[in-house]
Amino acid sequence: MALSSYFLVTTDHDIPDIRRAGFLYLLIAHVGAVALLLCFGLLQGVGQGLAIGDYTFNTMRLAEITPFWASIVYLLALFGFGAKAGLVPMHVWLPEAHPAAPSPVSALMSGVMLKTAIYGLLRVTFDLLNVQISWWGTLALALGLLTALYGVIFAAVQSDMKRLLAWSSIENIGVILAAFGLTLIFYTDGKGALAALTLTALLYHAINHAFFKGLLFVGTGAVLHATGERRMGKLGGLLRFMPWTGWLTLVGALAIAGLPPLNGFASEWLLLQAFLLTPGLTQPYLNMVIPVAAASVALAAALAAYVMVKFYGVVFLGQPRDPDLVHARRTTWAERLGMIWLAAGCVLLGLFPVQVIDWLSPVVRLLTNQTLVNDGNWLMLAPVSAERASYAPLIFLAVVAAIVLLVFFGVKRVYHGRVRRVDPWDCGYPEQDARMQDSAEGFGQPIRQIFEVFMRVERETPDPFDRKPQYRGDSRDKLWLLLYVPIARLAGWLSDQVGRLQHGRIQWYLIYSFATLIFLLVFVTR
Amino acid sequence: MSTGIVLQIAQTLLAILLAPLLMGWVNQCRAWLQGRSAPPLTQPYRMLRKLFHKDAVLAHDASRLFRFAPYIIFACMVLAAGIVPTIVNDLPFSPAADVIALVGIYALARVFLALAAMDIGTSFGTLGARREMLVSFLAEPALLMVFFTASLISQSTELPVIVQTLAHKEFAIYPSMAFAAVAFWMISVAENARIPVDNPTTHLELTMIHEAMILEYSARHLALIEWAVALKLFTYSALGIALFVPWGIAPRGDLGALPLALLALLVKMIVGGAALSLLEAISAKVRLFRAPEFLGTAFLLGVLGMLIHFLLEV
Amino acid sequence: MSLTYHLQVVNLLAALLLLISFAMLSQRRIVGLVTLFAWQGAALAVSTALVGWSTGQHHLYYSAALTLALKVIAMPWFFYRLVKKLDVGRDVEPMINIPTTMLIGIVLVIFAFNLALPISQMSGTVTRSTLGIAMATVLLAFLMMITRSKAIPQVIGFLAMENGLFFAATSATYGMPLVVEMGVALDVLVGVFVLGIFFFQIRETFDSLDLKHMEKLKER
Amino acid sequence: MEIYWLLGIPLAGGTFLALWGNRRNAPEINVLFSLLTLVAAGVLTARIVAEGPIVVGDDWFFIDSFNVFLVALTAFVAFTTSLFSRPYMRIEKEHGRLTDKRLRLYHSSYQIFIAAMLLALTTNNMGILWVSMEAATLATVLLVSLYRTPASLEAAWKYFILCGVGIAQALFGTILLYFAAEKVLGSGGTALLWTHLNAVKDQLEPTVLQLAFVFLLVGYGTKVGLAPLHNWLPDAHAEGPTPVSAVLSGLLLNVALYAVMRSKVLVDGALGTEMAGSLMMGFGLLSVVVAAFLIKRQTDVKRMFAYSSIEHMGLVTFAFGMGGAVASFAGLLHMTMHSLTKSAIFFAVGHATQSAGTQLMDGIRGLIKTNPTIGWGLMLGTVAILGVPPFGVFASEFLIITTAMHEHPWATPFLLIALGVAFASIFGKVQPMVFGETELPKLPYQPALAPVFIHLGLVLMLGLFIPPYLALWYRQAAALLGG
Repeated sequence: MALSSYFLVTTDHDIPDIRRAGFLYLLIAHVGAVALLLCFGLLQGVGQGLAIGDYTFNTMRLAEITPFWASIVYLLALFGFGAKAGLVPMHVWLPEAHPAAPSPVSALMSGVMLKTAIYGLLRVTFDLLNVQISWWGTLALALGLLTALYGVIFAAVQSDMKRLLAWSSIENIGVILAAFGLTLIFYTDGKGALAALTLTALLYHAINHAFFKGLLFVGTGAVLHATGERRMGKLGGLLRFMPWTGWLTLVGALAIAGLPPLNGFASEWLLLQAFLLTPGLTQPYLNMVIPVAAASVALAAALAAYVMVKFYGVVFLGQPRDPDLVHARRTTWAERLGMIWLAAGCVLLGLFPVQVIDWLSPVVRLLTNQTLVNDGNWLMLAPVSAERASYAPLIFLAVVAAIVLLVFFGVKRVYHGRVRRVDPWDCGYPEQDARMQDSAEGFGQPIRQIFEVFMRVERETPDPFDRKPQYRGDSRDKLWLLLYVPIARLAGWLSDQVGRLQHGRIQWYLIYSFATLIFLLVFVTR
Repeated sequence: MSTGIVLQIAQTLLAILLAPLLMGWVNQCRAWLQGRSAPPLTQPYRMLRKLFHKDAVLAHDASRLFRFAPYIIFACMVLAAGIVPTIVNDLPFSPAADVIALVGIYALARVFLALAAMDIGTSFGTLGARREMLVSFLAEPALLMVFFTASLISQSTELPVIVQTLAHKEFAIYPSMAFAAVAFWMISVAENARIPVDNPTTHLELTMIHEAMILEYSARHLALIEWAVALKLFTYSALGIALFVPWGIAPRGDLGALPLALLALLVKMIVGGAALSLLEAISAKVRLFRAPEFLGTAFLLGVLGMLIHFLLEV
Repeated sequence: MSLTYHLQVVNLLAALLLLISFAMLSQRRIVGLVTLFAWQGAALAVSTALVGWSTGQHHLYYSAALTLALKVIAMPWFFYRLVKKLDVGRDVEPMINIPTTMLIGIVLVIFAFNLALPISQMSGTVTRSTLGIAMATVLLAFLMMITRSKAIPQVIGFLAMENGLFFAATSATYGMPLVVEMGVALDVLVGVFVLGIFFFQIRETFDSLDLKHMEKLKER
Repeated sequence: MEIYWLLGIPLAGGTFLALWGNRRNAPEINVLFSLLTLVAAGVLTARIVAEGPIVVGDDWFFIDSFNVFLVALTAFVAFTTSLFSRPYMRIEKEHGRLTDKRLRLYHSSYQIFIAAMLLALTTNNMGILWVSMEAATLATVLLVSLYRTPASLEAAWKYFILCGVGIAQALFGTILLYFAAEKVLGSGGTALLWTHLNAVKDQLEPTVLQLAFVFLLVGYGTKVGLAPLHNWLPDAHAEGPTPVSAVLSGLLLNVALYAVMRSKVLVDGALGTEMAGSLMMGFGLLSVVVAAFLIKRQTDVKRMFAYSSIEHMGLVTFAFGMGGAVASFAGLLHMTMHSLTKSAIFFAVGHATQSAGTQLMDGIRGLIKTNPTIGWGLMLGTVAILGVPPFGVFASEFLIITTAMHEHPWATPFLLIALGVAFASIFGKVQPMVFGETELPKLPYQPALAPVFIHLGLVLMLGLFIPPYLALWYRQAAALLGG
């Protein structure tokens, strides 16, 4: 899988950045794959003595495994699948590889490939391992939340459409992983019903993410196709030139921002409910900490809204920042159909959560031996009890639609529907032009300012007398600098040290040989 | 059931009608406190009427999004008003959305407003949208924290159940709610574009947030937005009441308690509005980049409230 | 156990072998080195023949003859010619000074004896104690290869090592199977032939047989 | 009978080619002899598979599943390499780097080298094993310096001296082995025959054997290229002609490791301890780590892949050192995979360097544009050698690491780090060579890349599916190694 996606990522291999992305991707995917294999190897081997097994899930399930080895297996699985899914700090490949790949591939990678990692993690932890230990869940929860926040913060400061979406994928994976951690916590605590709830939320969100992220990537692809531009600072006002793409992408943007009544909200709602149910846990410490963790999920969701306003507003609204955009090519029907069905998915998944949960219940039962019982009717989602919490998206939509129509026609009837078209108001500053709108960097600036600790910011501020002022601000991932660069440096240093061994003089080589011989002779006869 | 529906519609309509009044009252109080001669209490109604009568003025490039946003925002606020109990608790509509969904409703309205503000492509619109989202990304989780504290006490995220627990079960003092209350006040101030985060009367580009977003709106669109703003203030007040001083809200099916509930609402709103204007009058607007600090404090207070709940109340 | 005279002579020759090794370690001139190498070969041949005679292992005579032909006559002659032809009879500068080398050498000898002691005691052959000397010779030759920075001394060190091995094979074990010995001898012969070609190639390319010119391939 | 054909054909080939000289058909004759050798090896293999281990020629030759698999592999790679060397050497001659005289040397030495390796593999006599190893070294020394450049001379010199000294240690080890065996088997011819030794291995004197093993390990280990005895290897691989690099890397290292393994079986039997295995694991691990870090700093493509050979031989040594059925199986599999893949890589690299006119990786760019087959060959070979699934190297590496994880968990971090470093380094360097913009010219002759894809195809096939008879064969061999 890694190899084929590597070749997909490097389709345009002429561009060095893309090659770099492909390399990074293959490297991390490979390291992750090795971890996974070790994990499966252990699962396979521990119970069986050591033989070349058949590596089927059945044999693995039968393996009797001690908690220590189970923990190793779990950590390997978390690392391996985490690397594939883009878990912080193994996420660095994702914002490079997703933008590098052609849009349909990005959509596929984001929508499907990241999910297979989640699938694997679930499979190993719940199905294949016979033991589950509660700190595993806490670890996954913590990492998940970190990933979610990290992802969304960086999404907010991106100025490239696809990079923004890639970072947003990291956020969503973080949320899913946090849900995974919570499921595990509930499960190890013997709270099967709650585990089922959380797991449902997890699966729901995973499906949702495939739809809205797919929609956004396809939409981005359409824009890219039409304009040849992915820097948001060169786009703008595309809703007017590409209405289909514009409106359909709006659905995706609203869904990913977690707004009711679309699907993103439904799964986040379920997840938040799960967070609020932790007081049932037997460990007092977790009891207290986990609702606070919910705050991070909430923060991530709110920031996601920020990101999406930025994304949609800068790309589709406002004035075109480049006069050529007026000629933006319209989309083909194939593209439209692709977007329509994804958008329809977003809407339907949002409106019929009860049905979705029904579909998911076999999976949930398989993994946790419990199903989520809906206390409400087909309209109303009430996972624990109707007393506890409920949400009815269809009613929600119906009321909003009714009020909108009522007010619209009411106002028209009672007053009038007259409209005059004028120039926008210039606030007393004449000669406004499209360049005066907020750029993508500008829109992200507050977030950058608040979360500057996580980033290394590179700025180029223009000279006041510059005739053609250019501003460039770039926010780099500090983890890259703090984690990966030191590792690379350490490897370089070590390799320099080792390199000294090989310094060309045959006498030295003979000395190595001699010393080895003497050493071994002393060693064996000691 | 049918009484329920009638009451539901009545309560929602009442909220829609009373909302500008609350706005007027706050403005009046503020004028008094600033030593100005106050506008009449009905000033907001007059303004709405005037705006509805005018011809809408739209920029050439305004899209449908721009034109429909006010309706959606207004509808969202009406929906919120239908969910938050003001005089009667546990109305048939309330299970459609719990507190988390309520936060979602506010978020939906806000996102539409922000998108609409960016639609024309003037520098002020985007500036306002950006600032609004900046304020909201902290306010929203803080609000959730406040709700979480309340729902941990009442074991539910349904507003009727929360109100029921707080108002109609035996009286208990919840220290966590004190923290939540302070946090909630700070959030309301921010969310309703009041001092010290925003100034509803300013049009200075350095300071304005909400006003910057609606600069391009006129006539009926502006009227709807203004009305929605009033409704937002009203629903926030009602939320505050429901969470922190719920006494007086009529339980379901108790029609006899209605007049008292209405009275209680009026009194609470009058006191609340006065308190809001007082606090506004004595505080100074903070710099924009202080706003995250302000809201961060609110967020922390919400989290603290929740922790205190675990320490003292479990 | 008292040894027969000829075995005492073998032991004496073994001591001589070791002595020659030390002498080679301290020899500065290439021509001297070649001479010493020839002497070492001679001692080896004599000891091999003696062992063969005293133990009745007659195939050792072939080995002795081979040694005599190759290591006492052919190779020294070849090296003398080479030195003359390439004009490299000058002094060799060892990497480490001679006294230090000698000290290290003595330590090595003690080490080799220690190593060989437990083995010699369990040996069935009468010439068992020579194993330690053979090992010492090998190690000393190794040391010599390390300390010399010219091509020819290095090769002579290599061949001296071969001598030590051969001595181990003949005296300690009464000789390896003949086929093996033949094979070894053939390899040595071919090796020296290849070396000869090499010297000319190196000389042609680098204009010198100094190994200092051959330190280009390394990690930079 | 097959055995005489097997050894006789390349020997005859060497003689014939030395006499025939580099006339027009010399490369084709080279290919023909290699093919005949391959056929002989095939027949022999078939017989062993059918009949089990045999001892022939008055106990002089002994063939069991372990060495017959290496015989088959050797004959196969030798054949494909001869196919590759035909156009390669032609282009080299075109470029004026080689003369007829040297090509004559090349062709005859090539055949002799193959003969020596096959003899080393099939002989039953530890002494002859030594002799043929030395012969294999001698046959390749002059091949390494074939170009007569200063660098190639230096490399050959180092190769000669270091391997010579190394192999002298091995001779001492062999003498010690004989010394111990003589007491049990009596002096004379039989005391060095492996089958006889194997039968009485538990009676051999342990003190002597452990010393013997040290000498044998250091000696043959030098030829395997185990760190820190590996120093000759990158030089010799980088400076010699590419076909020579391919056979050195793909075959000679295997044969040397084969010698170590034969010794290990005896020593294990005599000692009854893990000593030999532990030493091998230590060497293996050290080689993997050292090589991985050295790979990182390479600028010369052949040198880089030479270090990669050290890394993989280290891995195999480590696997054999661990012992046990799975690890030995994995080691054998890895040996096969490495031979096939590495020689394929060298084929591709050879043409790549020819087309770029340099071995420096900075000078090789965008192969996929000008010479797509070379580019793809190099790319696929690289991903295969790096252990990316679904190639076979992956399967064997996986087995090795899993076993290590079980039995020696302390070693796994080192292995993983080393493999990670090697992965990052090699891939990071090969990628720009294959992709990107370029101004490289096309080659004057059509490169022979069929061998590359045959090898990679085999590696791919074995990664996806190991035929049952092959698996059985490996298992038998693994059992022989003390599984």
